[in-house]
Amino acid sequence: MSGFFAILGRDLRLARVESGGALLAVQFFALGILLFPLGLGPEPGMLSRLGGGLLAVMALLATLLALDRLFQQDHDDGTLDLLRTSPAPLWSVVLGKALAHWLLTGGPMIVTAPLLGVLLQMSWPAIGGLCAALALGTPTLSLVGAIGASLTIGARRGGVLLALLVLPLYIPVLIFMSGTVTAAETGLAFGAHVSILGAILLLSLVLAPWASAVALRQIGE
Amino acid sequence: MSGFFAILGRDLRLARVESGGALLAVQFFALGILLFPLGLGPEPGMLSRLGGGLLAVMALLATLLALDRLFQQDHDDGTLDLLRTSPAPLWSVVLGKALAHWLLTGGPMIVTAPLLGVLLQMSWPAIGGLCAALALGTPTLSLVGAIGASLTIGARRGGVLLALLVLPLYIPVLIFMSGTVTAAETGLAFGAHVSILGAILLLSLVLAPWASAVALRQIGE
Amino acid sequence: MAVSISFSYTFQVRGLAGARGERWLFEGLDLDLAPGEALAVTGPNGAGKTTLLRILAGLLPAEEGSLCWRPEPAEDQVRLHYLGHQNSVKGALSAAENLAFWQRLAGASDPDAFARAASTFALNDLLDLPTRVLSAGQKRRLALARLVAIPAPLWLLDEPTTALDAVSADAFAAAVSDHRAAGGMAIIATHQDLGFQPTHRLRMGREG
Amino acid sequence: MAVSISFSYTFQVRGLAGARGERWLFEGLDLDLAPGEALAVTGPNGAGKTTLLRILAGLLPAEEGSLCWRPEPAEDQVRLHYLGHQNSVKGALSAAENLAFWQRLAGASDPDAFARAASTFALNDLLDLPTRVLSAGQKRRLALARLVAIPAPLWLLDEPTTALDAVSADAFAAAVSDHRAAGGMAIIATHQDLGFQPTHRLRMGREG
Amino acid sequence: MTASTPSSEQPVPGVRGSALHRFANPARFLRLARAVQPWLLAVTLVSLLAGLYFGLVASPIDYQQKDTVRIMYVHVPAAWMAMFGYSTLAIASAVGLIWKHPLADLAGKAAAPIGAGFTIIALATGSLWGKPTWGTWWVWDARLTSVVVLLFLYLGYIALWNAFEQPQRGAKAAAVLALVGIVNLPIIKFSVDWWNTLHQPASISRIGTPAIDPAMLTPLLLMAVAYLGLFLLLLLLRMRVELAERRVAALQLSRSRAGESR
Ligand code: HEM
Ligand SMILES: Nc1ncnc2c1ncn2[C@@H]1O[C@H](COP(=O)(O)OP(=O)(O)OP(=O)(O)O)[C@@H](O)[C@H]1O
Ligand SMILES: Nc1ncnc2c1ncn2[C@@H]1O[C@H](COP(=O)(O)OP(=O)(O)OP(=O)(O)O)[C@@H](O)[C@H]1O
Ligand SMILES: [Mg+2]
Ligand SMILES: [Mg+2]
Repeated sequence: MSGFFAILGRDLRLARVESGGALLAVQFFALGILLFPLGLGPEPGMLSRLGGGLLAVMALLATLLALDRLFQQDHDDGTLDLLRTSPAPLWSVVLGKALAHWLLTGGPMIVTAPLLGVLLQMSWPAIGGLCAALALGTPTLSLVGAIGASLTIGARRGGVLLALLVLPLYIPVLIFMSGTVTAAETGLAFGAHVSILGAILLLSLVLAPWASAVALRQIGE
Repeated sequence: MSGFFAILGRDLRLARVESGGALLAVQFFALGILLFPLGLGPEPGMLSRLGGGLLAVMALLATLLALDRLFQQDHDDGTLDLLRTSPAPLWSVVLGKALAHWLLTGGPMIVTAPLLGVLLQMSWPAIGGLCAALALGTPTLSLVGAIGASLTIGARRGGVLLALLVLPLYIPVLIFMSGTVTAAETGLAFGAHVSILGAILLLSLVLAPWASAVALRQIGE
Repeated sequence: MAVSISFSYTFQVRGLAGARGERWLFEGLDLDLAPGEALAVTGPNGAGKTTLLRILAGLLPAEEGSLCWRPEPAEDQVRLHYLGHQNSVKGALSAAENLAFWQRLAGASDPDAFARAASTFALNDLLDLPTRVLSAGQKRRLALARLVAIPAPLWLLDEPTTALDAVSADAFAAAVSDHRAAGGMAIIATHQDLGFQPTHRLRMGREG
Repeated sequence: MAVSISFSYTFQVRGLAGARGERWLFEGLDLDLAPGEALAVTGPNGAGKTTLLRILAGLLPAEEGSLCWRPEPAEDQVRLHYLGHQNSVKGALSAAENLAFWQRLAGASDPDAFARAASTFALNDLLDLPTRVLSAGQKRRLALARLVAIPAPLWLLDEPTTALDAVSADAFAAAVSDHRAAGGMAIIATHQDLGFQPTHRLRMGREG
Repeated sequence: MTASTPSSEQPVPGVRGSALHRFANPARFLRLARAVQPWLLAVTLVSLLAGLYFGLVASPIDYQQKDTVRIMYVHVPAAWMAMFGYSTLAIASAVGLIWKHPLADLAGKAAAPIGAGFTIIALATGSLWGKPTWGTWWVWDARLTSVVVLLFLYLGYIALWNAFEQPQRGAKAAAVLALVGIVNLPIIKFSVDWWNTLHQPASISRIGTPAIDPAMLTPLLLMAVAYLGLFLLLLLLRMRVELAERRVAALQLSRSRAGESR
């Protein structure tokens, strides 16, 4: 696990040195949310109904935006050569990176989501459901994102290609996240949705490290 | 204008060589649109009402995503040193870059927007208004984006910081774009909105090249 | 090889001082370059060679001092080439496209100069390869070709011979002497023997 | 300076062939390295030196051939260091942080080795600066310090002395001889004189 | 120190993966392909004609859907092939990654556009059918959306193949994506059961006896056979084209090899 902790520590440190990347990701999340009332026109009733969905979608897009450089920078400055020649197993490296990414994006989002929910005048149960959904959903986003990021290393137009690859994989997560919120809103039991989210998370916990380790090993340049 | 055409040609060529960046940007635009119905739940009526706003917001975010590397890459590989030491005036360089960026993002979006509008079951007048809005709005997005991009060159966490700087500047554009759509939808004359969008465009045409030329000249590393 | 254009500028530096962060690297530096003169800048790592060159190129602000051209070059005249530690090459474009882009940017698209540059640095077999795949030395040669492809009175070169093999290093030396023969000036920072005699030497750094 | 760890591995290459894109660079290459041996790889630009080193490091697939360690190193043993044209340095982190990260990644966080590495390449004054601001040579020295900070039986170095001043070049030569004295092996691609006698020389490329 | 053991002899990572231009001779495959193709063609044509006849002429019209029900014979098999195509893609990718068999990579590359084509057909015919039956071209329910996702997975696979300098890199990256994307197949299949949607629940392909009039089932199955035949036919053709291109590349490489041998 030396790889895991080394990478985790370094990425968190990098984010801190590079002037609070974490904060910035959340600020983007928030700013995006504030855009919708502008774009959609301020009908309170509607916004409160849509709030959950909007927040879910924005969480997804913010994650995506922060994903962009997950491996690309390490590739460009040659650090990836180190990671690949070091005895640390690649899957542990990937896990470390994914966790760091989540701590810098998903985590802070979960904290700010309630606030934004209140701003959008969502009901309290809905907000509760939202937090549960984010808590189980965003780690999956980071893990799946790691797959996409490692697949697009050194690819032409990496940034947008990444989005193209990852968004479809995000869709199931999105569906169940917003499903959780609506269920919670309408007072239904949202246990089913939550447990599906949990299942997806477990699946990606197994799949992602393997998949992106394979992808990283394939790089030959 | 040697700078203008040199940069324009090169960036378009780069996009083409790098396996159809343009298409990918639009695909992101489209994918993003597909997300909302999932997040918001499939009520046809509601979607058709929101369609215009959603498309406007997504156009904005897609532009943003593609902005990321506008100058950063040139900075990282040292090309920016060339641009700054060459006799070509920097504002012409900026204009060239902005136009290239628009041809690769805004342009294709305008073409695909009607299709997505139909998918979201928007009314024809609304779709017409949308296209007009995009045609006048997206160039502004590219120009203003160029300012943000040149300000965040070499900045840590450039990607997300850029988003923060640019989004507020995008807000007026967004408001009037969706305003145009709603006006068109409700059969009102949307000339006013359109002419304001035009005015903003002219303003940014004057301001952006100057502003980001100044920003570029300030870089001292 | 006879180069068509010839220059007759002089470049003068007075009381130049450069600092990075909190560190004052050099001060009170005077330089005088006449047509055909070359200055070799040496010194230990971190002495300030790159800093000096970037200040002279106008890429970094100086703390004190002034630069002065005589006569003042025209607006659209390419005054100088700055070649740093980086090659400023676009990996996705072919070598030919890179070279052509530089010429167009400088507003000096001259096919003869292009051909001369390519042959000087033995790039003819590589012109159509995407630059990404070139070897380190080949990339450096492409970057050097810029100097020949676009005539400019002043060359500011930062360790130009990095990654070059013996043959290419000789080609570079020849290019410099052609440049000087045409009245060009050159300021070259290096740790290695350049393979030609500079008119002046500047040794930077305390340890020196 | 006495280095604690000592190695006794041999490294054998049989019938190795490497190609880039459609170009076949070398084939049927056999190498035998015994403890303490160093191989200098020379050849013109584009001969395939970098390609060879990256294949040996397992970063590039070979077209044919096999690599063989005797004895097979343990799973968690750092087999080799690959130092390419790039420095693999994080500009935002300080020199010390970079070095410490490399050690942690290799699972070999040894303070003595750290101190030895820093002093070998005269990094002590630079340890707290963000690497971004270091000069080219200083960055290269930091990259080289990795070799000393983390013991590994095989060094694969691609033009290690790039941008180094005379003093640092000597320090590098000394580090290599310490490494060899401890039974380490080294394969070094270069265009310059390394300042020490390699046991073997490999000249690549047709022109050679 | 332990004596050297032959077991410690290991091939360089990726040697066989990189053999993509000149791989283990495909002669056997080519022979097989040539042998099978005419039969495939025959089966495809026959079942297609029969299916069209029964489907468009000799089958009863649905008592409530009238003639629009006939879209089924185009739509359903297309949808099935869309999913079958992706399964092929995934299996080929797995084989390519695990056993590093270059032919598998090629199969994937060849299959992707065909599968994408069928997906588009399913989408188009589906929404054509949706207009009369649901009164709308498109709704955002799980089934339809997951099929759109399938389309984008195909597109992403194709994009990855072309996104890199070295073909083998693109092949591996795309293969990984294909394997990860498998999760979408069950979503498509069971979306109709998991979420209440406008779309038909499984009536033919469900376990047990199909709840559908045999007079409709026959042409449907015939069309399914025809589509399958078409898929395989195109697959073989595209693979042969790919192989031909590889051979050209191989020739170039060996020439440069000859040129460089000293
Ligand atoms: C764009 C819209 C549509 C899409 C993307 C779509 C997609 C699919 C897919 C993927 C399947 C295969 C499911 C499976 O094998 O389990 C399928 C089957 C089917 N579709 Fe659609 N469909 C669409 C519209 C429609 C419409 C409008 C109808 C008729 C009202 C329809 C009727 C059927 C039927 C009857 C089946 C066979 C179900 C079975 O027995 O498995 N579809 N469709
Ligand atoms: N922000 C800063 N704070 C402190 N020192 C700095 C800062 N930025 C740069 N330096 C120091 O200034 C010097 C920069 O020197 P420069 O890059 O010009 O060296 P050089 O002569 O080009 O060296 P080399 O031969 O290695 O290229 C280095 O010693 C570096 O450590
Ligand atoms: N895709 C490709 N198509 C054709 N040629 C290629 C391709 N990729 C690499 N090459 C060639 O292969 C060679 C790569 O060689 P390599 O980088 O190993 O050279 P090197 O010996 O390290 O040179 P240097 O001394 O300049 O570092 C170069 O000649 C390059 O032009
Ligand atoms: Mg320097
Ligand atoms: Mg090399």
